Amino acid sequence: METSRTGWDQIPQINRDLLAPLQATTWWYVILVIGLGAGVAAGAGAWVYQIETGIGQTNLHKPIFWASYIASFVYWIGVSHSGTFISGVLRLSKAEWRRPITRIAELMTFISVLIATLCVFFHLGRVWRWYYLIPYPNQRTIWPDFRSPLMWDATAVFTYATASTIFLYLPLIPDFALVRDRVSDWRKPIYSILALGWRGSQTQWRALKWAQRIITPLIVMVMVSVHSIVGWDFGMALVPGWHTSIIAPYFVVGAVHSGLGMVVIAMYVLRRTYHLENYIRLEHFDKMGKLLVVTTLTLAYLYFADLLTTWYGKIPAENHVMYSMLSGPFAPAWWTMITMVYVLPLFTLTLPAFRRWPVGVMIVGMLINIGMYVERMLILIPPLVHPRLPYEWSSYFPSWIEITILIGALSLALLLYVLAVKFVPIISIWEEKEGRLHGGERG
Amino acid sequence: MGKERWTALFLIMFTATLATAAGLLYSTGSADLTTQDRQPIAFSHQVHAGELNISCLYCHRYASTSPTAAVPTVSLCMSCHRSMNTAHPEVQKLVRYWQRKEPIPWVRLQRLPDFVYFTHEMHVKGRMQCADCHGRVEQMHGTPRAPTYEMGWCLTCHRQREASDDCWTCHK
Amino acid sequence: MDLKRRDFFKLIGVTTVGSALPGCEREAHNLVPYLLPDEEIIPGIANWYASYCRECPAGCGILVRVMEGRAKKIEGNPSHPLNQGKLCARGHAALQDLYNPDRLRGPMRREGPRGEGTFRPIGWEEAFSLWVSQLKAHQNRTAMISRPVRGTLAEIFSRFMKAQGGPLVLYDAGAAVNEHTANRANFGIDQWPHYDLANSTFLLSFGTPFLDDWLSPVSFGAAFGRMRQGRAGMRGRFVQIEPRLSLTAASADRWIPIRPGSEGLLALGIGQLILAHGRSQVEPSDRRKFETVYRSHPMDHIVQQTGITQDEIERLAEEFATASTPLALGGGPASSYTNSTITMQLINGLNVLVGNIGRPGGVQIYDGVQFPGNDATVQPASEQTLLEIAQAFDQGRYSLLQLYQANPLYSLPPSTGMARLFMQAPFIVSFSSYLDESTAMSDLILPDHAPLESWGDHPQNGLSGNLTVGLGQPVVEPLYDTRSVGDLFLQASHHLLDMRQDHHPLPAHPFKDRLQANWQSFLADQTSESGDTFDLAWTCRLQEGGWWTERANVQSKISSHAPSDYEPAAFAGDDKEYPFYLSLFPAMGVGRGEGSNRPWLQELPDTLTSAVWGSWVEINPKTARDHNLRSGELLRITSPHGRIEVPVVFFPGIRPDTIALPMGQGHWAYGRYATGRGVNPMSILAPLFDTRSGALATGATRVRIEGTGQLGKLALLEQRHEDKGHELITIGRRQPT
Amino acid sequence: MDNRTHKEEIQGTAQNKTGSPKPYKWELVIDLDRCTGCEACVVACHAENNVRISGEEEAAQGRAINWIRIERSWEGEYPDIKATFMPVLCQHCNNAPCEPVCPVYASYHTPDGLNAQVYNRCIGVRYCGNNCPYVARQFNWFDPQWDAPLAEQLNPDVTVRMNGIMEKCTFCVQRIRKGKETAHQEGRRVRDGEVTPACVQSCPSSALVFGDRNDPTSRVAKMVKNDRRFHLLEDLGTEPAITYLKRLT
Repeated sequence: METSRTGWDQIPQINRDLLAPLQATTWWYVILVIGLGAGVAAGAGAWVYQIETGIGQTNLHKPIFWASYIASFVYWIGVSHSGTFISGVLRLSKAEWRRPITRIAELMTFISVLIATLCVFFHLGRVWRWYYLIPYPNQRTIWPDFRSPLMWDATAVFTYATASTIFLYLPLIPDFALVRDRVSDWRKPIYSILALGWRGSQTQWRALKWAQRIITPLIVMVMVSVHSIVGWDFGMALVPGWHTSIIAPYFVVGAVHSGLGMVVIAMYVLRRTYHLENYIRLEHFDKMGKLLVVTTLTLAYLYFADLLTTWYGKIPAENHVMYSMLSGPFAPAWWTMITMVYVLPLFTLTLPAFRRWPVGVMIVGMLINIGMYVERMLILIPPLVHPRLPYEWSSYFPSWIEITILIGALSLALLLYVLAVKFVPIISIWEEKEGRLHGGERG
Repeated sequence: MGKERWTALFLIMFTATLATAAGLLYSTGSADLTTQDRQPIAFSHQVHAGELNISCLYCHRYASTSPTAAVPTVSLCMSCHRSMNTAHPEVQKLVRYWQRKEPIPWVRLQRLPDFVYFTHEMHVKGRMQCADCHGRVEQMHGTPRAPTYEMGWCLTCHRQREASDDCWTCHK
Repeated sequence: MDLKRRDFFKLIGVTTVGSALPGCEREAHNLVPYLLPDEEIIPGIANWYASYCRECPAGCGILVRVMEGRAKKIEGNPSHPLNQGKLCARGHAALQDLYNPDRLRGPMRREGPRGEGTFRPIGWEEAFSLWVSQLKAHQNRTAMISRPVRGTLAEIFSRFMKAQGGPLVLYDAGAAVNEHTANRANFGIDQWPHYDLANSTFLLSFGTPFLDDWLSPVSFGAAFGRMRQGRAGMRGRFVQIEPRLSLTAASADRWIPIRPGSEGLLALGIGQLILAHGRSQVEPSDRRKFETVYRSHPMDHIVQQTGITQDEIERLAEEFATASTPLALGGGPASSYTNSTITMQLINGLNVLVGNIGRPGGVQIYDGVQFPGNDATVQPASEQTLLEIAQAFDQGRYSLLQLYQANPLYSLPPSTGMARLFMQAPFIVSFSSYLDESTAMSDLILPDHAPLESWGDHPQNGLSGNLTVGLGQPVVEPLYDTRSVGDLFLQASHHLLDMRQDHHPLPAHPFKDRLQANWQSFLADQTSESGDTFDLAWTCRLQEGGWWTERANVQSKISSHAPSDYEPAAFAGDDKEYPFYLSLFPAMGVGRGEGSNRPWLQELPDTLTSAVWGSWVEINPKTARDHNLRSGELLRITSPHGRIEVPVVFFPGIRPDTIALPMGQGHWAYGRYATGRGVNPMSILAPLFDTRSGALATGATRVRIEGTGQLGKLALLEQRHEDKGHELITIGRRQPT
Repeated sequence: MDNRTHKEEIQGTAQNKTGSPKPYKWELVIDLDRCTGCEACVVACHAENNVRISGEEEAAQGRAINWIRIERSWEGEYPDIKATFMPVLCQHCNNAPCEPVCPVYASYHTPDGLNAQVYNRCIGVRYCGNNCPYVARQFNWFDPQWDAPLAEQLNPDVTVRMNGIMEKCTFCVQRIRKGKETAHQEGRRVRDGEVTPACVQSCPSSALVFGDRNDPTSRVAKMVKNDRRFHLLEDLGTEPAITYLKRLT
């Protein structure tokens, strides 16, 4: 009773706080958008140039046929696992504290899947023939080859994209309705369309709840399958260092790892910018910190298992790959990766005090993401550099075109996110209220 | 009421676009869509192959021995037209080419992409009629427009006749 | 009725090119039919024309695939006895001579100062009359340097020059002059014997690069294949002796890194042992002479000089003497010193000692085919002969220089002062197809047709074991406004006739008629062709690409003279200041520079280093470590005569006291693919020559090396830089059973 | 009935006098004891198959395209050092790792047991390149260029590969095609030695031998029984169509 009355009193406050971003626009916001826009433009330009002149603008060469673009694809797919994991898994496990951060994460999922798909297109040699990948009836009566892991991948990513869009959209409906009723300018029609005539009636609520109950377990399954398949792109290949059965679970956990890291960053930034201290509370950083410790340990375990097997097996081809990382030319990158992804998180996030220090957690999140990106590169490059016929051994570092395009992709991701913040309530208002009112029995 | 109309309109538009997209995708291929170019001489297959009933292989004589059927040499045209129908303005064009010792720049209509290997020899020897692919030219005025030699079009025939449908039979 | 086929080719060119270009959409839209039907040409059907390869003096038989008037592919002529249907990399690349973008399109005349390389295109009438006037002006004061030619063209050249009054020098940097001189000394022959590799059971090769570029690499390659695996239950053994493990040595069973210049001594030592063990097969009459020569140096001296242990030498002697059909060959590095002719004689002597002259699997000597332009007068000359010509120009004895596809300015070291000739010669006429270094210095250029556009014949100069005359016909119409050098010479001699009443002038027929006439008289003598009319015979010869017999009748008895006394090799630069031997070898494909304007050959990876498109220096890894050099680092190589900088390649197959460089790069003219690429090692060679033959001693210069610290530019196809991963690929070898 | 034989002859399965009902199975034998590393095969291949001229820059980047390359490996230390040569080209594996991974069927297996690459189908995902343990697959990083008039030499039977697609050795399929057409017209099977790829044809020492493995009388069928035989990376189970014969000493 007590809580509930106070709960009711808070509602206007909540509305005011959480709708604030949609109403006011500051000058630095505009600058930020312009800056990111420039980044995107640069990337686009570079991409057009690459298509015009040839994929040779990259530093790829025989036998390194895959590199930074595919690594980025894997990375972004990884990031996309944040949303599905946090809201999906936490919803399933009815973790109450998830409420303020689900939206942040789901938005991230939605955007990074788009970027990941984009990376595939950067990579294609004849991107203008991309539609050969679609299984559509054609007069040639030729179909894609579903024996190829890439087709599994295409299917999985497509499913994942659609699913996560729905997953993002469902809980948005009541909030869109809320906004629709609050705004009076040109945005009103848009919101009213998006709100699908939400009135908040009992039936509508029940429908929404049902929909969520159905989609949530599904999306979690899709999430696991997607990154397993991404892992299998490598695992199915003969390439020494790729051809291991542990790669699928390893990829999934790795994805969640970087995903959580990314969410932590977003949490911190949004909290600072929009003064959401009483929504995104220290408790959340603490919980995220704990989650990160879990993923770190799991990931470390899988990685160790893989290393040990390779080391003990002493299969020459695989040994060369491993030692090129432990002590060879890739050692600097590898040790940086180890420190950023495993060592630092473990030594910081295990301290309760540290977990309640947002800046610190945010920084660790950044380190993890940088580390994981390096790790993606290390999964690709060293094995490809050491094919079984040593005559072709080689080396690789991305070219300026590659870097520009990838920075463009990153800016695009950020830009979309920044714009989204202006458009959707960044914290699920109704879920927040729900949580405050009922302590989430319904949740 | 008005709302429903809008929804209906929207649905129609939506399906229409989908259909168009699908159709476009379906038909994408190596289609040679060059339109009827004007030939330097208004040669008529109807007259030669139809009325005069000259066999295709008389002029396109390499069709049975070579991958390319080839257009007849000017001297071959002249072998008849030195005497025949010399008054005709188009024939006089021909004669002028001959006197200038210039080959006739016929406009190419039957074209295949460079990555396709096609040999007339095997098809003619495979008991196929010219008309099977080139249509009934003896009934066509001017230069016959070929069917757009789509891969699907070739495949249909290959499958009917149980000829090889291995990619490397026709792709090089 | 006489539309030139050439015009037609011009027209149809549009379509052929168009359809070939990438992005298949941009096809040429016009079909150009023949004006006159040409029985030879069916659109879409390939014609095959027989000819012979003019890329090197060997003259393999080739078949050229021609479609719609364009040469598409060259293949070996299976019925030709020399190459038996096989063809080497350079032979294939002849197409890129025909279609080379840098070929000269027509006659040109120099503008501006000589050496600046600015030329003005002129008409043939002007060009020809200018040339003739020069010939008249420089009567009896003309010299001609040509690439080695044989057959009718050779006959025309020599007779023309005889009439004009002046020497004709046939020069090719690759012509094995020392070996040739030695053969003349030992066996008194001017044409090559047939080295019957295929049937020998033990091959003792002193550096002979018979699988790289020696005499006829294709025929030797075929023979090598048969020697190894061609005989049931019998696999010939093969030992290669040279300071650097060459491509040929890579195929040997054993490679013996001998000290440069001491090859002769080793041969001497082996002969000594053979004589000592009473295994020699020479007649008692000659025996004495052989013993005096081969016993002239004590064994310990030999061991100390060659750096080869006595056991090793005895083992070699044992293997060589006891083999059923042994064969000793000498050439390449062993033939690149001041004492090489004698070395070659000593090696020939080994063959005489074991009595394999005229035997199967041995050295088979026979009389060459009786054909015009196949006599002693058309033997390649040495570098020294060229320098004598140059001196004659200095002294004003000669004043008109004619160049035919020879490039002495590039292939002779600057230290020899060859450049002076090109500075001082009052007038230089070149018939080359490219603006190579020498042609760029000329005053008048009358470009010849490409080989594939022109007639020619090639009486085989030994080697194949058959009597062979190759016959070459134009397989495509000339692309450009060029003229057959044969026609030019015949015409010119006609113009000069009035002032000549002397020795048998040449009639003014076109070259083809002359050639045909030669063949008519030649075939008339051949019993094989008697009966059928010449026209029939001629067509058959054209179709087959020449004339050849089953086997030449090999002389079993030949009086072979003993080698001359051994003399040690002389080197430029003392071994304190210049501690390293310098060993030059013709680069894969580009050879001594003739091939460096062919993209295919530039891109042909050197098999041992996988290097393409450039020069490098090969160093023993140990030496490199001692001088702490990185792989790929620019190395400064200094000789008494100059200095060059070349990127380092670690090469485990070379003596630590020797460094090796490929020839063929470092052109400063000769087209877009060759110019300004790599370095020309000739630029640091000393003017040292073989004492007997006068051939340039390319191995007689000593050098010192120092690292420069900065990385050089060199593309290696083998990308592995860290020396790891050997265990990954286990090709494995099997000990012979 | 008539059509059946038509089809079967084209696929080389005619029941005719020469008899064998099997399809063709093209294989290559490389005798390392004969190979001298002269690389005639390399240029022959370039000339026959319109292989691009990569130029120095691309070669330096590891992008030079050679359908056949000769791998040299050193064994031992100076002075007892040996160099061995091994021609490496597409092994036309019977169980090819590059085939199933292609999402668009650009890489597939022909009825003759050839490992085909259909250029106009390829979209350049390059998975096949990664998955080929022999690094035999070559990628076109740019459009090829020939300074005029070098393009006059291009072989009309082989298409020119554009920027962005994978290419590799085809065993000179254009020659095989021609051979089969002739045989088909004469109602017989392709004779041994009637079809030879450019590399085999040029090889001076006859280290390369090509033929139909399913024709028991062919040289290849006999040579693969040689006791010096081995396959490259045999333990991967790719079942290459190329058999190497070990070098002696």
